[in-house]
Amino acid sequence: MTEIISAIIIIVGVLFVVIGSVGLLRLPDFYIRISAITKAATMGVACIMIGVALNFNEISVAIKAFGVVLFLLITSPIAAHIIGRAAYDGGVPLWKKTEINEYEEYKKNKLKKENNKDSQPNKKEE
Amino acid sequence: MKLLIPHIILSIILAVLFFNVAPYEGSANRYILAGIVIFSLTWPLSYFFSKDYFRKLPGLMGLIVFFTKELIVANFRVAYDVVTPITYMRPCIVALPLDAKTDFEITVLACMISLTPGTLSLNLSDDKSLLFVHAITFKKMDPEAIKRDLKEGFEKKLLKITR
Amino acid sequence: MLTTILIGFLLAVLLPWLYKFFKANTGRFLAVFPAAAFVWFATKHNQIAAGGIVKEAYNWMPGLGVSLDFKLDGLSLLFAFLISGIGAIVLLYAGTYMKAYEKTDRFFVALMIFMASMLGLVLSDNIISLFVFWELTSFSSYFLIGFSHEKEESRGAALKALLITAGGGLALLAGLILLGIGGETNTISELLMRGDQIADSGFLHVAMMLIIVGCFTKSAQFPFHFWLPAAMAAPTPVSAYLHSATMVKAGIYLLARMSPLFNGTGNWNTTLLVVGGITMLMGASTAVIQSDLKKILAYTTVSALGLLTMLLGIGTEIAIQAAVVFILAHALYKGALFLLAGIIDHQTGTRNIRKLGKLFKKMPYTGTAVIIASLSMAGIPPLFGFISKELIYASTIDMVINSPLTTSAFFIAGVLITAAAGILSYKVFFGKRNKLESQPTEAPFSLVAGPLLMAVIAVTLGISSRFISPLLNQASLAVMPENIELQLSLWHGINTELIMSMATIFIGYLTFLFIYLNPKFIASIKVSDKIKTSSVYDRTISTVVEISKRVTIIIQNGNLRIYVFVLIAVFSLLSLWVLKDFSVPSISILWSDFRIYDIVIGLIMIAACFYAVMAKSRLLAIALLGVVGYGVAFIFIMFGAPDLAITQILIETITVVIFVLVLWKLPKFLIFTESFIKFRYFMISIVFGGLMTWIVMIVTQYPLESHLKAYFAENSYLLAKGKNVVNVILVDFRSLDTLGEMVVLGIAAIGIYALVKFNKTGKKEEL
Amino acid sequence: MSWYDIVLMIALILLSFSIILVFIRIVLGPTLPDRVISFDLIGTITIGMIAIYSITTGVESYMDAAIILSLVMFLGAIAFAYYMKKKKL
Amino acid sequence: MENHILIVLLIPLLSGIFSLFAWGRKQLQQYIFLVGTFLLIVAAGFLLNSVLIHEVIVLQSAGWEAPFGISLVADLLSSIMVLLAAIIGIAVAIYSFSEVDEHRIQFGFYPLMNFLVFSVCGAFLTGDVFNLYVWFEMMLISSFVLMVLGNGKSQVEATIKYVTINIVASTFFLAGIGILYGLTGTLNMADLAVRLQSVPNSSLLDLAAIFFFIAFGVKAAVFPLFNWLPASYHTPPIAVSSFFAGLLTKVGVYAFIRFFTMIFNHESAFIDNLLLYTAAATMFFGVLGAAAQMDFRKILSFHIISQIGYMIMGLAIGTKLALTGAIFYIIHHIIVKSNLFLIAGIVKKSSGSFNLKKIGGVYGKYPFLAILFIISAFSLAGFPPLSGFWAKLIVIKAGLESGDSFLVIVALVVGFLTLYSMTKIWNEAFWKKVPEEYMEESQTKSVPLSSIKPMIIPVVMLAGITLFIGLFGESVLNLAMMTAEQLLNPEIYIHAVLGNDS
Amino acid sequence: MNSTILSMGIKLLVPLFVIFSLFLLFRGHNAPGGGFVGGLVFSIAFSLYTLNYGVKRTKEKYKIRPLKLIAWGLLMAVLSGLIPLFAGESFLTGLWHDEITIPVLGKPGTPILFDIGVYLLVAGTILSLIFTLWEE
Amino acid sequence: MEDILPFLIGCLYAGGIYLIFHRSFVKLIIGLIILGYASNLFLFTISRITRDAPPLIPDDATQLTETFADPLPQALILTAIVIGFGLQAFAIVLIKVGFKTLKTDDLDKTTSTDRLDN
Ligand code: NA
Ligand code: NA
Repeated sequence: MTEIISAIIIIVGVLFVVIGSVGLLRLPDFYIRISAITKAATMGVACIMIGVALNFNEISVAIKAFGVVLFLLITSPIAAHIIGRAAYDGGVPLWKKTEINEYEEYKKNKLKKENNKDSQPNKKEE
Repeated sequence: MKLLIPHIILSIILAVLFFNVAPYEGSANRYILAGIVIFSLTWPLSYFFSKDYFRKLPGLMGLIVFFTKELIVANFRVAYDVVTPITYMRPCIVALPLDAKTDFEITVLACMISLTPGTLSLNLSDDKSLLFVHAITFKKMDPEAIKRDLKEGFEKKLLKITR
Repeated sequence: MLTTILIGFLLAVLLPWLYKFFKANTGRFLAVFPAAAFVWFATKHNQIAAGGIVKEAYNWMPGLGVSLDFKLDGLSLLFAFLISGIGAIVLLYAGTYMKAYEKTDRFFVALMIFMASMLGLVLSDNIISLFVFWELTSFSSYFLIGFSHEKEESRGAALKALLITAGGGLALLAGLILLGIGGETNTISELLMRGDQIADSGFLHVAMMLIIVGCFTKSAQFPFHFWLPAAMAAPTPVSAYLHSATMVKAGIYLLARMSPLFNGTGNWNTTLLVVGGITMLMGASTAVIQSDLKKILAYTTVSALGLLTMLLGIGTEIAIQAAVVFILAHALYKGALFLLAGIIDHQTGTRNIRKLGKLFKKMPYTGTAVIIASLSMAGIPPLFGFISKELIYASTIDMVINSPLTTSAFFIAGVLITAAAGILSYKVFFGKRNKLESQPTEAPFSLVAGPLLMAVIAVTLGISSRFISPLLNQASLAVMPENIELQLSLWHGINTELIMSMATIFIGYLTFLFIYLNPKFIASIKVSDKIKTSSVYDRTISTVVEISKRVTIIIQNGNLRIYVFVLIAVFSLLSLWVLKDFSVPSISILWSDFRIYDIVIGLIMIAACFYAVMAKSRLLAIALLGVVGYGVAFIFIMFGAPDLAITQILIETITVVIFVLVLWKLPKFLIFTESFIKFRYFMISIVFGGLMTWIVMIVTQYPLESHLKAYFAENSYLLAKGKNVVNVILVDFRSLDTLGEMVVLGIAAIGIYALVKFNKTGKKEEL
Repeated sequence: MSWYDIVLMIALILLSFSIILVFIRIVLGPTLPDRVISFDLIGTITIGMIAIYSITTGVESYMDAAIILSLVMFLGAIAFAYYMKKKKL
Repeated sequence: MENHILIVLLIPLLSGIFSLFAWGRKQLQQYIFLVGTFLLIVAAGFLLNSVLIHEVIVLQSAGWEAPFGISLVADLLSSIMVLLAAIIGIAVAIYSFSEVDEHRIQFGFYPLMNFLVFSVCGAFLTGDVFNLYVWFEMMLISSFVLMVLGNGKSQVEATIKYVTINIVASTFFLAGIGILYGLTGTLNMADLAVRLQSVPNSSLLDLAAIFFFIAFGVKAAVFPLFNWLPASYHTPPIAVSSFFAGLLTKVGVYAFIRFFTMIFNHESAFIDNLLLYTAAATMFFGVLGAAAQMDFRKILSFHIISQIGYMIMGLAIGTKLALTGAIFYIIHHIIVKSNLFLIAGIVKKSSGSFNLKKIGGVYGKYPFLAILFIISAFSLAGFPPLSGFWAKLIVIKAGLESGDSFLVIVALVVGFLTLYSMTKIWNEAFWKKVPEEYMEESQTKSVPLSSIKPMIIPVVMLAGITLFIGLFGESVLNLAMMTAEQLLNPEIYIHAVLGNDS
Repeated sequence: MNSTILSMGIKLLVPLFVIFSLFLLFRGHNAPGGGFVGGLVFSIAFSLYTLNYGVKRTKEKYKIRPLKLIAWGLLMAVLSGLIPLFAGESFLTGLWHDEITIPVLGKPGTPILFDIGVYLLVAGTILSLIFTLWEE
Repeated sequence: MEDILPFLIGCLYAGGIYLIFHRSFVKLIIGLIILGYASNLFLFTISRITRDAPPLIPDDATQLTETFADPLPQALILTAIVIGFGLQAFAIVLIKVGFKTLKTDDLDKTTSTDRLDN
């Protein structure tokens, strides 16, 4: 029974990963790829881990599997955030169909404010 | 002490659980493993449960269930969209006004948003009042709906247990 | 004998201190040493003259058969007398003469070393210790010739002398070693008796030629003669000492010493005759057209050395006797002449005979000495030179073959030398004088005394030659053991020799007149100087340097890629050479164990490697590198190496991190197009990779039973208390490796810190 | 081979093919962040593969490699972000 | 007795660690290095003494019997090498006090030197091929850092070349170890020597030997793998180059001798010819480079190569006398070459440049220094009665005895060119006057010798050793002969390492 | 890097990494891991911290001196090798105390000490690399 | 995998060396690292490989029995990886410093230390 369940879970996880990989190739811009895909893979790996834990049926393996999932859950969103932010700040273009961009507005406003501040000299950069 | 056992009661519970569940022969490894597990779990969790943890436990469970559900649903949706033509996809970047105040709350929220396929926490405003989220919608563009979903879903449930 | 030599060396070593004490009198003080040695040798004279031998032996490097064996026989004693006697005179002379120079202590150091080693050379009875002293004479003469080292000419001359003599020395060394191997001993006196054994070993002829080369360089035989005239850059006492009595005669000495072994075998006689003849004629003819007093002497010396070589080449009893006698005669007159030339130079400020003349009235003692020495050189009775000339002619008449040729050669040389003697004596002291800068005056007695003494000896020996003949007889016996006894006398009755001598003097006089009266014609001949062997030497040296430069620029071209290319090419060629014995192993994929993801992973790694090669973006290359690294980790997983996989993953990531931290400062990959060269590199890479594949296949087709593997499996837990065998090996079985690895890491950390943070501002930054 | 083994084999094959897909994205780029996330994804997929592999062989200690990989990938990602920030792309 | 080996290794290691703790404290670090090298000499002397008594001393590290753990083995060759390392170590230590600048010391010069000495000693003493690899790598990394320390332009460029070629060579070393293990399943040198005899195909041994030939050939700088050496040895401070010049290449030669007398001692025309032609070409091309150069240190660097050729020649001929010659050569060359580098440094300090064209007049100014140079230079050129003469004599005699006349001719020609290039240095730096056009430069860049007097001490010491070996070389000769005998009878070594059941 | 989210994440992760690294260190004798891997994981934690906050702050907060870690690591490894000498054993021989079993640490033995040395040294090395290469 | 490993090793060797033959510093160092992989795998493969049997003694045993991978090459490779890492890290930083001081990334232009000065 556990074998069947674990097999199903593993296959589901693997499919997530495969779909994520296909998506990585197909999706139109970097931001869509990162927001849609890397998470799919995390999800997929989490499934695989559960499958593995089930299959071994041992607490130590379960703990390890759990550890992997925990780490991935903590780290992959943070990594995605930090890379996405760096990409945006570095000027990686958005897909042409990206319609609303409230971040860009915010940045423009911020820049304006800073320029006003900078009219007093000697307070640039860090 | 706080450094080693961030949360005493939780730790004891976990220890008891562990030693009952783990059928381990190796003497040293068992203790080490127990220590690791206990620490690894209580350390992050101690941020959630500053106090009143019995009251908050159901909330936590609820959050986990909700989050898992969202995760799976969103994953399937993305999976579907990946294998079908992508022309209907409409991405946008929205500014999510935050009620979450502490760094921990913001981080957990941002992570959960990022973990859900289709949304990504891109950045935080300098005063930590806005979270910029890159989101993918389909067919119809409605930024307010996205914000509402996020606030009602993740943030509300999160704040319930952290406060 | 060792004591004598050692005292000489010791004096050389102590000289800086002695010099502080004796200052200007150092030369005179030092002269005590050779004088004492002379006396010591004199006490042995009777014993040796009676046919006795004095021997000493000390161990030096017994393991190599090297010992300080000394043997005093007639030949050695003759040379020892010359070295110590003339040495004493030269030191006395130098004591005064060198006052004009600075830092004369260095001069005396070299001179003492020279003197001591020269003694060692003629006394040695061991081929290696002989060679040691031989090289020491080259070494010290290098410093003597280069004494005025601030002049380029001096340096060049010194170098010339050193390179030629030491170069010949290398040949000599090989020859001597061969002799030693062939004769199974290093003792000269024994070797001389083992001619047959050496001949059997097959080394005799090679050794002979090598030794001949060594001797020829030292004794300035054609074509190596040119260093000697150049060496005239040295201060006069040096010239006198080196070029009259001693160093140049070292070659003659060794040829004579080895004569018993080689005489009559192979090309010994022909070589010596021909080369000696050429040298003699070339030296004599060059001498007469020189204008520099010392050059004239130098070339006459070359001629005399050629003559001696010829005599040894003739190799008959009488020729050997003639050689021995001539050695003494030549040393006496030539030594005196060099010293006198130095005096003339010293007093007049020039050595150019075109400028010199009519000096006799101003410098009567010098003049007298020069005239006597010159007459001896010209072979005019009753001087000792005459006796030797008689013997020389006798030896050629006595010859079996080649007689007319040799005789005429001797005759021509004799004529030319006589002419040169005329120039030296008549032109300088009675001839026309051109403008001289200073008014010449007679030299102080301390300068003239020495040469005058030698001149006197030349006369005395000529008249009472019987006095010296026992020693000379023993000397010639040493060269030719079954010799008839030598009887020296001025008068043998009217015979061919006498007639020839007289003819020589007469025609020599005519030649002198011709030269004296036609200075312009002589000067015009000088142009031919350009095609001398010395310019061959210069060209050889510059060619060698040029070739070295070209070769070095090709080999050491500075391009790292080519260095690596060479390395890989060498490896590939060598392995191909060895692998040609092996067949290409058949590739058999075990379908039962076939796993498609293996192939996929392998292909991905290959593709990643390929794209890393092609990548235009650095970060792409690094990411691909990471992919390869993860692939390697997965392979480790597959084959049961979790520790390795973990380490690989960690290291891989940290490497990527380091790359990333470092690389953002670097430029993009530059794209260099060089398709042809690229092809070469591509091919060698493919060959190299293919070879490694092949090697893996070859080695793995043999079974392997590792007893280490079994031992670790058995004892890892029981003895070393660990269940992770790999870790147990790391921290226990092979913990020393791990300790080393730790040090490597620590050093790498320090190194990176130093690389990045090194600054010369002195700003401290703690690590 | 049991059906379970076959399932695992298929899983491994699928995962390795998805690595190929991601690999193509690495090579194509076009932007640096694309490559970075692709690299990250390869790491993630490798974690999955290692996990499945440890089932097929029954060696649980391979899971340790999976844990470590999940740890260090984060460091890699942060480092790449640092690079992008410094380089301003 | 076994612990003599341990002490020899512990002294530099602990000195290194202590000077890490004393980071940035110049005087303390200098003191540690000096005391360390001094103690090392004493310890190495004791080690040599015990080896003379007991023939081969084995320390089984971590207490595991021979093929299973790592054996540290001291035979005559290795203990002689260790002693030489210690001598050069102390010479460099004293020299560095005056030469190495404050900044380099701030950035770890002394810890690195200690670890370098450590690695060199380890390489000499190990009896395990992989352990030898570890020592080699330690030696490499510390020499990399020492070479680049200071970040001068030419230093960096040189180090890039040095690093690249040496890392590539290390790959070959590792692969070679792989082949040996793949053939025999063991790593212990003695065990390998035994087990390789049962390898089915002796061409496999030739194959493995190629890998080590490349690996050690690069380290020892033989033709045509030497390029990294003249590209780099002239760039770091003299104290460093001197140590490198004397010892590092000799570690390669040591490894050559060790491997080709013990491990690859099967009958193989291929290996014999390989060594033979390598020796000839190394001698020849090395000296050509020396003849071409005009930089004091570059001439010396190229000479290292050509002299390595003589050592390989001894190994290639392979008779007892030849090996004696090779070992005598190593001893002589380590002392002399280090000393020449040290002298070059003093000349540079007192004349302002290493370029022979720009300097001159040292003989006039500093006759004592000149004498020290003469002793070393003429020894290098093989002039009697200095140490180099005996070395050359033995090798040539061995060559003539075994009929390798081709090698002998090359050796003689090379000897001649060596003399030429040594006298070139003498002529230019010592005899000639400083050229007018460089007078000013020379005066501004130079310091009077009296201000750097301590630098002379090690030079005098090493020149004294050279003279001693030359004049009283019998003891060294005997030592070299005994060493050669030991090398030709590896059974003693093997028996000592593996115990009775070999 | 100035990101609240990252900072918080790192704050959460650093203790986990440290504990995990110790876990790897001590169990290394019996399962994959050991001083080397442990040291690497330890250093990764602080590398993350450094990448985010900079060298100065890391040094201030954690009082880490990589050089000292390296030196102590080496010294510890050497000491673990010297201890057996006093028991009359060879250098680096593993000495185990069979009777005592310390909870968590297992049986005490010099190889454990050696592994701790490795751990410290590796941690020091990687940290010194990161500290050196990090630039504002 | 056993059958394709030699080919993989050959490819890695070829790729690593070919990268060194490019003129860029950065490619040089990447080449060196790939060579490192190649030689580690070479050592791994040539000392024979065993699939799926790590040399870990099970909890209930005191010895390794049946088939297991040879632990010794693993330990060697581990050491080699770590040492290689030290050298490579140094080399990476060295090329950075090299670029900074030499102002070029081109190996063909860094030939000054070998130049004849005369
Ligand atoms: Na070297
Ligand atoms: Na370890």
